[in-house]
Amino acid sequence: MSKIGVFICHCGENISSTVDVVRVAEAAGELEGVAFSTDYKYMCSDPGQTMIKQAIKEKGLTGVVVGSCSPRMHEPTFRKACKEAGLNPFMCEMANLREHCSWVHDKSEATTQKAIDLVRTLVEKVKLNKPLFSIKVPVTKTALVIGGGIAGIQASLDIASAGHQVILVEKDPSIGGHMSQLSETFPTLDCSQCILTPRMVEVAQHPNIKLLTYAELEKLEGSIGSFKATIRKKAKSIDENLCNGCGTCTTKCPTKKIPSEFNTGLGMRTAIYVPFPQAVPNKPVIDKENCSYYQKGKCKVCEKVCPTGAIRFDQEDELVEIEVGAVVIATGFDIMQPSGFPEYGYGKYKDVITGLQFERLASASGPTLGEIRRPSDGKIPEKIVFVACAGSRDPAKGIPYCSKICCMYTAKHAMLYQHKVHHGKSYIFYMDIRAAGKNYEEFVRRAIVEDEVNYIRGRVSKIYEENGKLIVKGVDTLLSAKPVEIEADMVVLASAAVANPGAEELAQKMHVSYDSYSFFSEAHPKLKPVETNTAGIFLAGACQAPKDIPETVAQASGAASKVIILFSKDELSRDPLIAVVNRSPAPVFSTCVGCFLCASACPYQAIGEELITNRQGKVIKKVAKVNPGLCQGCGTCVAFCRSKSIDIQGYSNEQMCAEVVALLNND
Amino acid sequence: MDTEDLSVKVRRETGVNVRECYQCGKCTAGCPVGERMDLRPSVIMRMLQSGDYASEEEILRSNSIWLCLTCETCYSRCPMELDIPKVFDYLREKSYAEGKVNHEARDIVTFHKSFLNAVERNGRLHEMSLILDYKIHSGNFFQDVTLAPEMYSKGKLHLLPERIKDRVGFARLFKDQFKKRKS
Amino acid sequence: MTEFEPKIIAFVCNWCTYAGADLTGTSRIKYAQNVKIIRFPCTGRIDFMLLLKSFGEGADGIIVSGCHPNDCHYTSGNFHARRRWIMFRGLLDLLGIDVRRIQYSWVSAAEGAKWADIVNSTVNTIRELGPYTEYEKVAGYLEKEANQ
Amino acid sequence: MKIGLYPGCSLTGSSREYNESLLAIAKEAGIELCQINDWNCCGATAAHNLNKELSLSLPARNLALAELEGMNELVVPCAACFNRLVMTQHELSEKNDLRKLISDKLQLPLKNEIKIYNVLQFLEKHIVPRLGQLVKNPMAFDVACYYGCLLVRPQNVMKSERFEDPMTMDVIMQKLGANAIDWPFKTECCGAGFSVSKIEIVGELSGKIVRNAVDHGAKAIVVACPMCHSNLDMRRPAIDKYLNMKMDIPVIYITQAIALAMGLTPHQAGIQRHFVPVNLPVNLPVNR
Repeated sequence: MSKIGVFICHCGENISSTVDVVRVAEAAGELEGVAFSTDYKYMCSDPGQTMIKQAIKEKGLTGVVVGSCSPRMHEPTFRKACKEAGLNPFMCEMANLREHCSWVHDKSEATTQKAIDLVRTLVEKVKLNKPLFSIKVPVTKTALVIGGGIAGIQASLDIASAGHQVILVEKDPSIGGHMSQLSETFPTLDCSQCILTPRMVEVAQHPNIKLLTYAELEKLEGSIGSFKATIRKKAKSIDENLCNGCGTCTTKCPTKKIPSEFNTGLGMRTAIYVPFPQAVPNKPVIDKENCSYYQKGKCKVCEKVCPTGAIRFDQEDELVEIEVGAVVIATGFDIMQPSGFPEYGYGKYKDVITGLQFERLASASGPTLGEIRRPSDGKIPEKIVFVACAGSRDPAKGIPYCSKICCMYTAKHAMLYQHKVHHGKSYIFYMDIRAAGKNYEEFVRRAIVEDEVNYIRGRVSKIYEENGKLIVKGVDTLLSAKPVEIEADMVVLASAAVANPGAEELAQKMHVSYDSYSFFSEAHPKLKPVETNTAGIFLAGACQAPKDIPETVAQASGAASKVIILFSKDELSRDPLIAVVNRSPAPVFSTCVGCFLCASACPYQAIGEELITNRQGKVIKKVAKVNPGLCQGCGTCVAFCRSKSIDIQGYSNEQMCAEVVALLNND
Repeated sequence: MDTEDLSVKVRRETGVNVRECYQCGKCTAGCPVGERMDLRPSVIMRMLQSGDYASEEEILRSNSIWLCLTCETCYSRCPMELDIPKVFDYLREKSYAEGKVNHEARDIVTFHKSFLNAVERNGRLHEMSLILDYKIHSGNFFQDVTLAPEMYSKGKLHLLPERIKDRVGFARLFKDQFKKRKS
Repeated sequence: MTEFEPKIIAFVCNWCTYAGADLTGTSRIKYAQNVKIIRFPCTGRIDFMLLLKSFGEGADGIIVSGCHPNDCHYTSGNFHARRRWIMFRGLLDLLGIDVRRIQYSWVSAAEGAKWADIVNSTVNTIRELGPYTEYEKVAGYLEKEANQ
Repeated sequence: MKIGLYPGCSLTGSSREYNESLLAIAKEAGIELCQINDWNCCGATAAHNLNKELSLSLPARNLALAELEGMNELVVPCAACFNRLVMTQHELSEKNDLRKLISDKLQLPLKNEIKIYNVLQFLEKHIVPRLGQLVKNPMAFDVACYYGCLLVRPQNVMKSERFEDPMTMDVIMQKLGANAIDWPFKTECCGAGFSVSKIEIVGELSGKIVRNAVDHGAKAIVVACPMCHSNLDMRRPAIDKYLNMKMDIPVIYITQAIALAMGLTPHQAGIQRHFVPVNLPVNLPVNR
């Protein structure tokens, strides 16, 4: 005979304001098998938990139902409390009276009645709960970091420095990401590459980091502590061990007119190429789409000139399988092409460029060696206009959210321009200046006051060319919306930061969730900003939402520390909510008939077969058997089983039925 | 007296919620007559948001609502896809109905009236009578004195109006409408 | 007489729809009290015996909701669920249960508003369909048999 | 082939050459355009400025009459009329009760399902496919195709993808052998309804358009809207006053361009009715 304790939480006023908690507690007290029932202001608080522990000890409770917030919030808390009171934690269940009741209904009889129903349902379930013991899984102390931008670099270095193995996967030929493309960085104006390249080299030289460039994640299986990742190493068409990075091939390659991705199309590269001089690794790859050998079948110049004979035209993509205990996603962001705004003339007028393109113009390693020269004729622009929110905060043609970094980099761009072109005039059309960050506001003020950048509050409606000038039709909303027309030599559009094109696909490969903009979702907006809702997979940087460098680095270290905490244990205990095949005494042994439909349905290949033998060792029955290490407890097998021989601990048919019956019979 | 905010009326009549406007000013920036307006489109949107009676009066008495050419440039570029021309149509109708038309817009409104008179008379527009009617009501007798004869000589003006047959049915469209408002 | 208040039971997966329904709460979006949630690890776990049982126990309508296709926390549970649901629909016809009494949907952890909409629309649908009494009739008949 | 035609007031008067040239090329292409019987004025700018109900009922009457005659395709050459008719159809299709109300007032049934074409859509569908054999006299020179507002905006109702940089007219002119220049004023406003009441505004707005076209080397401006035409052509004195220089670039309707390319005489195309003399850098067939 079960003795259930029911504990109803007011959650301050969150529940009690619409649910009559006292009545719920009373009603629960009258249920068969309930030995104790009460309500309290904050069950999750210390006194609240003590109350539960005492009741367990004094009343000798065999099960506990806490009617409070969502189990996704506090299930661990209360199960821990039960454990400390000597009750098996899996004998504790929660009725969700807040998210699923008090917060979604108005104060009424029906709301209280629903709360009572929910509690009764869980009471009936808990009666059928069985003590369970968590499963131990060994932790593979190797981390997989996806993406070699500053986020991935920082995370890798931190994890590696803590003495763990790291496999860093980067889809491009070199690590460095967007940061390596930037000129100077706000608010300190120190050169981006000067602070980044040492880190890149450190990654390359770190004994604990294995770097896989020009590679992408193909598949991810398993779970926290023991993932199995399959990585596709795209064919570089060179033997990395032989190549010494002398660069002869890249200088001799006859195909020289390919727009360089690194220089955002403002510069050209060859078909066999290293993205940029400071690339890590500093070894070339052959871009098959543009290589005349791969396309037309002749050339092979690189092969002829290579002193070490490292060129491998016959090289093919390679799939490598690796065991890892944790994953850090650091795949970064992308720039929205402003072609969706025909009124701005991007793509039509050469001298209308994006912010990222301006970074390359301003960068010492860029196509103009850091001189601000306009793409059309290489002239130095006398008048330059920056357009903020060119895509951001624009539900009609762009994205509704704020890209966060534009206000700062635009201020920086104007500043750099003024420093490089002293007599030049710069204008920034903006809606709001969002400079919340250490020394950010000061930075913007400096641009306005000292560098005399002209900030005009208003959006630009049209940009068109007239006798070699770009006419920018804007407005000054602070001068009773006075129309402003500027004859500019160059226009820079602060194009929006958006998720990477491949983000959704990647998320689905890893079973982590993503938002409507295809950014990866954190497990909790405030309290779990670096976790995903899949245990063992963490987030770093702009793959979660637009971020600047300091934030990205901070989050990367945060993700790294989460991984290190995970690796501080040799084994993890996992919830034992897994499938089991029933067993019964001879001569039946099990109702399982060995059809193995379950095995065919199992997404984890967790179901094998077991041979039952008699004393003589003769096989008399073949039944299904679940491998607790592999089973994740989805229960698909249970729904498939025709003889009802396989069941999920904690979600058994019996328990589910009891819930259904309890929930529906409230009169 | 009517205490309902003009913005509420606007929303009911046009479906446009002026609160969605975040004052980027793109409408004004692209407006072909923005320069000449006393209250520019974005300013009018802001004043509607304020819900302040004085501002609402100012809007209805403004020159801007009549200067608007309904070229729809603002609407086509508005990041919030707010149908400003539709709002202006409503404001014009209201301003006219309440006799609050700005004096500088007299000529424009006179022209519109003359136009509708001409249409009401014949069912189709007779440009000759339109011009005459307009001249009489606007008092700009000498405007385009050379134009009309030249048009005539090029066969672009008819002396006598074309008229539609179903005059009765057509008249119904004007009945207890625009005449009543005029009184 | 008082308006018919449908009894609706919702079988939802723990990872997407349960979390989505939590978000409905955190966003304070209101919906009808008629729907009560039972939590499952995955829609793939949902055994259609339970759906029949629910009708047997007096449910007027059922919601089954899980992760969007491809977003399943367990890779493919929701696909299995969908496939079996298609088969099950045929069975419902045989049993004479109006298919509209079961609302099958995807709600992700980010779709709090969508959950509220689904609940309310289902409640309205079931209101139109009226109470599900067929089973009770049969049950009543069986009792009579037994008593004789 | 028989297609409905709503000429609108200006095509019977100030811009009759538009009508004449349109009918002429339709005839050449073997297409019969038949006017809606007893059509009325669409109300133009005046109605939607002063009186919402009229701005709907006036166009609606024409739609109803067209339905009465069993037309399912209707060509509306005047961009202004086209805009009013399409806007009306759009609004009435969204608000069914309003449709009923108007229909009662008209005492005419109104299904509101007729397909409305502007001149460019009509040309694309019925004339362009036949152009191949019909072009006898290529318009081999630079032209600026000017669309104005009403053919492209509002884009959600007009279903125009390239509302900032439309190409339909350009494509047609290319087919006639012309070189359609790429210029930024294609869809700027010419001053539209102010041609009588605010001439100086028309002078400024149209002036900018004309200057930009000339700066880009255009030898003629091609239009598809009577209001644009009268503003750019008839109001040339105001334009010259604003630019304070004499502009002699001619303004022709797309239909006139096609007519001339088909080898029709300038007179058949109604060229003689223009205020700005039309001297094109091609030899046109002499009047018969």
